[in-house]
Amino acid sequence: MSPTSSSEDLKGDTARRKPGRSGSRSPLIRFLARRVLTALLLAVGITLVTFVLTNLVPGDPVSANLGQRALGDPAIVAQWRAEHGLDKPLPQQYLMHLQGVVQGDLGTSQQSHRPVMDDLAESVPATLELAGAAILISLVAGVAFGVVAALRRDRLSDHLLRVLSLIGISVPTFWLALMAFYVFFYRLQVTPGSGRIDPTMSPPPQVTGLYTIDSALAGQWDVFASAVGHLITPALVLALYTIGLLTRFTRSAVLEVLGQDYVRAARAKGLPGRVILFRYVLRSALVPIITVAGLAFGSLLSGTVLVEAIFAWPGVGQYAYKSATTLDLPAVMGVGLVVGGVYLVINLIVDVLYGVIDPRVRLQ
Amino acid sequence: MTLLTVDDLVVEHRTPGRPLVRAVAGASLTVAAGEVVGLVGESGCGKSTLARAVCGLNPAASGTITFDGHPVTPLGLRRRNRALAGIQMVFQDPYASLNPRRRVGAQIADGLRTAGDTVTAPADLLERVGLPRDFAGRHPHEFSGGQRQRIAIARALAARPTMLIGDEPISALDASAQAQVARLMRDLAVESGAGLLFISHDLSVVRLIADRIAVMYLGKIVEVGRTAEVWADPRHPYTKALLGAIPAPDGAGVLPAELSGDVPDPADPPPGCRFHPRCPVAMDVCREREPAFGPVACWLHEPA
Amino acid sequence: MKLPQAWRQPLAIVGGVIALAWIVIALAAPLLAPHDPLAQDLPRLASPGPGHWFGTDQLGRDILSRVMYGARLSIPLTLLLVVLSVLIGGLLGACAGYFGKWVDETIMRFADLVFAFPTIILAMVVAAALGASLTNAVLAVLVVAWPAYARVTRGLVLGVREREFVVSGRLLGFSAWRSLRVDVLPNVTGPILVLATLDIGTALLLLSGLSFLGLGAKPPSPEWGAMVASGVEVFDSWWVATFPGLAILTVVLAFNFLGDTLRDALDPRTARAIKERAL
Amino acid sequence: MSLLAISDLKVSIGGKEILRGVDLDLRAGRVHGLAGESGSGKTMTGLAVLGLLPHGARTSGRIALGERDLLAMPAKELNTVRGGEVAMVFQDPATSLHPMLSVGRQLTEHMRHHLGLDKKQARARALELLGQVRIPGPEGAIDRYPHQFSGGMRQRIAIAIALACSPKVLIADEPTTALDVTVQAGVLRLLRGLCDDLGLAVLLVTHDLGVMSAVADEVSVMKEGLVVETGPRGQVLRDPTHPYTRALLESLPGETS
Repeated sequence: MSPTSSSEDLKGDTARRKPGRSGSRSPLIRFLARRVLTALLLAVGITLVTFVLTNLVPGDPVSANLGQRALGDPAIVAQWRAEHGLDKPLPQQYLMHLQGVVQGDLGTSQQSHRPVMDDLAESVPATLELAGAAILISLVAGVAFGVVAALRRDRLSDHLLRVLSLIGISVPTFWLALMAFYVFFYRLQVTPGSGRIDPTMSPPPQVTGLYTIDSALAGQWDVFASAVGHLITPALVLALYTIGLLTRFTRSAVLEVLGQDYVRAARAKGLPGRVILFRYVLRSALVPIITVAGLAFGSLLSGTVLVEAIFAWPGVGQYAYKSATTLDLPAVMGVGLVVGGVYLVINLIVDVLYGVIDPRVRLQ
Repeated sequence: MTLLTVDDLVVEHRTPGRPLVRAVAGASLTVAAGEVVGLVGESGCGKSTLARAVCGLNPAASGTITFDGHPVTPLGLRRRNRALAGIQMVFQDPYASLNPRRRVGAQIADGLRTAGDTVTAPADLLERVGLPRDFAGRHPHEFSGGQRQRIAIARALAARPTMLIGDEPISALDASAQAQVARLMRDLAVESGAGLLFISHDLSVVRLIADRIAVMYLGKIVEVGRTAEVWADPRHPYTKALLGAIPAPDGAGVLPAELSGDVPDPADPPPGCRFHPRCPVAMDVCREREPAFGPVACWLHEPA
Repeated sequence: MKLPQAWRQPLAIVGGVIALAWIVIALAAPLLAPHDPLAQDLPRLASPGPGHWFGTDQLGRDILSRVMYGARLSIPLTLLLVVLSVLIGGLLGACAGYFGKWVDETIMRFADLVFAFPTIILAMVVAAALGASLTNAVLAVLVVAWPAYARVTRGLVLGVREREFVVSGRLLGFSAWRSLRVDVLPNVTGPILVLATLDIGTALLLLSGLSFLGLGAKPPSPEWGAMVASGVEVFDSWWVATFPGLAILTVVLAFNFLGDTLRDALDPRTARAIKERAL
Repeated sequence: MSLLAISDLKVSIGGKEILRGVDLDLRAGRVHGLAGESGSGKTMTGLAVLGLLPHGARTSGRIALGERDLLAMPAKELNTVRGGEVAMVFQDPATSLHPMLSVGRQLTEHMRHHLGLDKKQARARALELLGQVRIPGPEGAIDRYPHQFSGGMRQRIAIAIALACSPKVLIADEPTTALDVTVQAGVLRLLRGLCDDLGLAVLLVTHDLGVMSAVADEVSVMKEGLVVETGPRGQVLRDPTHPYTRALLESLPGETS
């Protein structure tokens, strides 16, 4: 059993902090520096995992990429392998890969014969737009529903929200996407079809890569309307799971905070219920909610693979699917790096938000 | 006969990203067989850390702990050294001190197995701590805090310890149960000829059962002495303040004496005597040099 | 835990009944199904009606029979998957939590890495690399599913390990294994079983998702995800995709109803620990 | 003069009777101690005054603040009494202050709400209060967060918050139980001083008869939801009439044992 301090001493450690000393040498910067460092280490780990995964598992990229006839010819196979650096020992291949990553070179896709970087530059903004819209919808709806359920605990609306949120986390995303497409586009024709904008329009001038923002920036309101129209159904489909998740979670987080001593103390001060809810309760509940929202973003990215397939959304999900099924190693590694990177950025954002919300984190 | 010797013990807590905390900063203490020593001090002073170190639960950064001639080694993943099985502990929280999934009798039997005792039944031990024999077949959730603490004592006693340690064993109990449980621990320990190290922040209870009292402040033992003597004539200013702060339930309406200031951060103790910033009689020497002597670690009581 | 009371909740009853019904369907599919799930002897793409209540697909197979036979594939595989994840993740997590130090570091950093990838993308890569088959899809989901259990178990073990009865057992001379077996594990199994119940739904969603992408079950096997995928090609014949999707939905919903009620029976802190880590 | 009179207060939660007819009388400038073991209902009595009982509690009887009955008061009106005329200090200052809001914020918001002060006035009053409860360096302290203070200082801050709107009645629920004895002494002195200087009527809920003896003027002893004995401090603690009070005193490790 490893040594641990007893609770008594831990209390002494935190409670007896001298006033003033914690404010020195910008702790927020140190806190961020530590986070970034951890993130970098994890980034190296991610490249390693994608590399190992794509190399050590059975499945030969050569057979996946060369035709049956070419496979019969050892010279062609050898040349292909040499061309893609596959004849070198694995550690060396990894170092080459890592070196490339640092220089912004992710290799050439064996499928599109274009630099993976270029492929990703096109597909990543599309997915970010979709996932970003979905997480926004989920946060607003999920937190609102959760708060309502907590405040109306054990009443009809609470029970109803519980069943609805459980349905939300139980619907297979790919099926829901298909159903939404069938009902709203094919049958009712109230939503536009697949893709990011009307096929007759040309994309707005690229600034962020997000069509909604770029078109608004350029003042092309017809494109903006089309982009929003195309975005709304897949984003809602994608968001349903996270809305359910966040509703359930917000409810329990808010209920937990409502039972805290400081909420009772705030009520004893005679503060109006609205102030207690927003200033005392939500502030505390936000910390666990943000944690879960960060994790939920990961599940959103998973969902994009399935949703993009139905709505023909030209994003990373589709790209990942194509490259995984063809064992396009450079592309798969590129995707792995990008999603791993997104995960790290989300983690970082979550950590910073902790610091913003909770002075104990900031002033530690 | 001295059973337990703690010599110049230092225990440090490391938490990543925080300064090193010396929870115990050079403490010495002995407990003899059949003797009851009360270790008192306020929260954060390191008394629990010292108790855990004696059980091998916290490793010593320096200094030694000797039990019955054997050095106390930290308890790692391996089975505890048999020679140290004579040290048993009763913990603070009665709701965590028993496994909720096992019957009380089975848990007491663990202690009997440690002692190699095949004759005694768990129910016999329940009887000794003043509980009905048929409690052995029940689960912990059926009992009150005081009853659980008695069962925890029975479990520890079953191992036939020669050194019993109580780490705030009564602080979670109702006032009326506190004195009873404390007396029970004393009686059972003394009866079996074992030593008892009783840790508490409640001086009035310790006074009731301890032969000797050790007073701890910020990782150091500042005064040791016979209970009656310390009570009647506390010599260290901190002991005086501590005794003076206990309000007596005499109905006289006397407000207890106030000790100014707060306990300093153990990660950053003041130089010189650790008590000097709060001491009403601090002298120049107190601010510079630490009084590294006993039984009263105070420059006013420097041995000749 | 007050399980008996939890089982009396309406949601738990509904969930239990649906789950039981599906298990019965899975067991008795050969007796219940009106047609051979593989036989292509009905009119193609017939809409739901007498003789084929859920309609037929583009090869003239009866969708109702295929949905029923699908339960024989999805339900046992999902259960197996969850059991394996609990065993692997739970054991690794328990070791990490109990033994600490480098054991903990190694296992948990590895789990972190798996967590850094969206589950389906990682599972997709694994499934693609192993080759598309239902068994490989199960393996792929296993790769991404164990870390959740490792994390939860580790957290719970860490919490229990410092509890005073565990320490006092060690002081009485318990070996690390005895302590783990007698004191620690029995006190963490309840929450883990609840998590497992909640996870059955997630596992089925993942597994059918992979099949939907063509990385799991191969035709002509009546796997629900693959059936939805075949419905994409003929989506104006809505029944082809709708009914297998509803099958997935009801099974997942049943286990989520059960798991959610069971979780409410746990104390709030444990419940939150489960919720946070189980994503 | 009686400021707050509780008569025949009954509280039940989920069909279980917690209080079975409690009578208490609080007077200006006096500390009324309420003693008893855990589960005796003493904390519930304090919470009932401010309408802070747990969800689903049923009450009957009368809690008269002057002419008004707090139990019969509409929620909105009760909210102006809470923190305004009747304030409360809780047991553990580590949990009763919001960890993420600055001391100044927690000190001023109810002042602004109840007294209609502007930001500047409220801050000035907050600084004055921090001085009054003897927090060193109020100007620096006001912008810090609860975790940056020791337990004793936090409880002083909680007392300052309670005093902010110049209440007439203060309910202190085990205000020193979570503190060390040397720190407890200071907080008790502070409470006694505030009671004398401001003419507060204080209801001091505590299980510690020593604390009771040090600051209370009158003492009531509760057992199983009933007040079994009430009287002046000296009489109740030295010459108790009820056997339960006697048993409580005898169980203490005092001179007699």
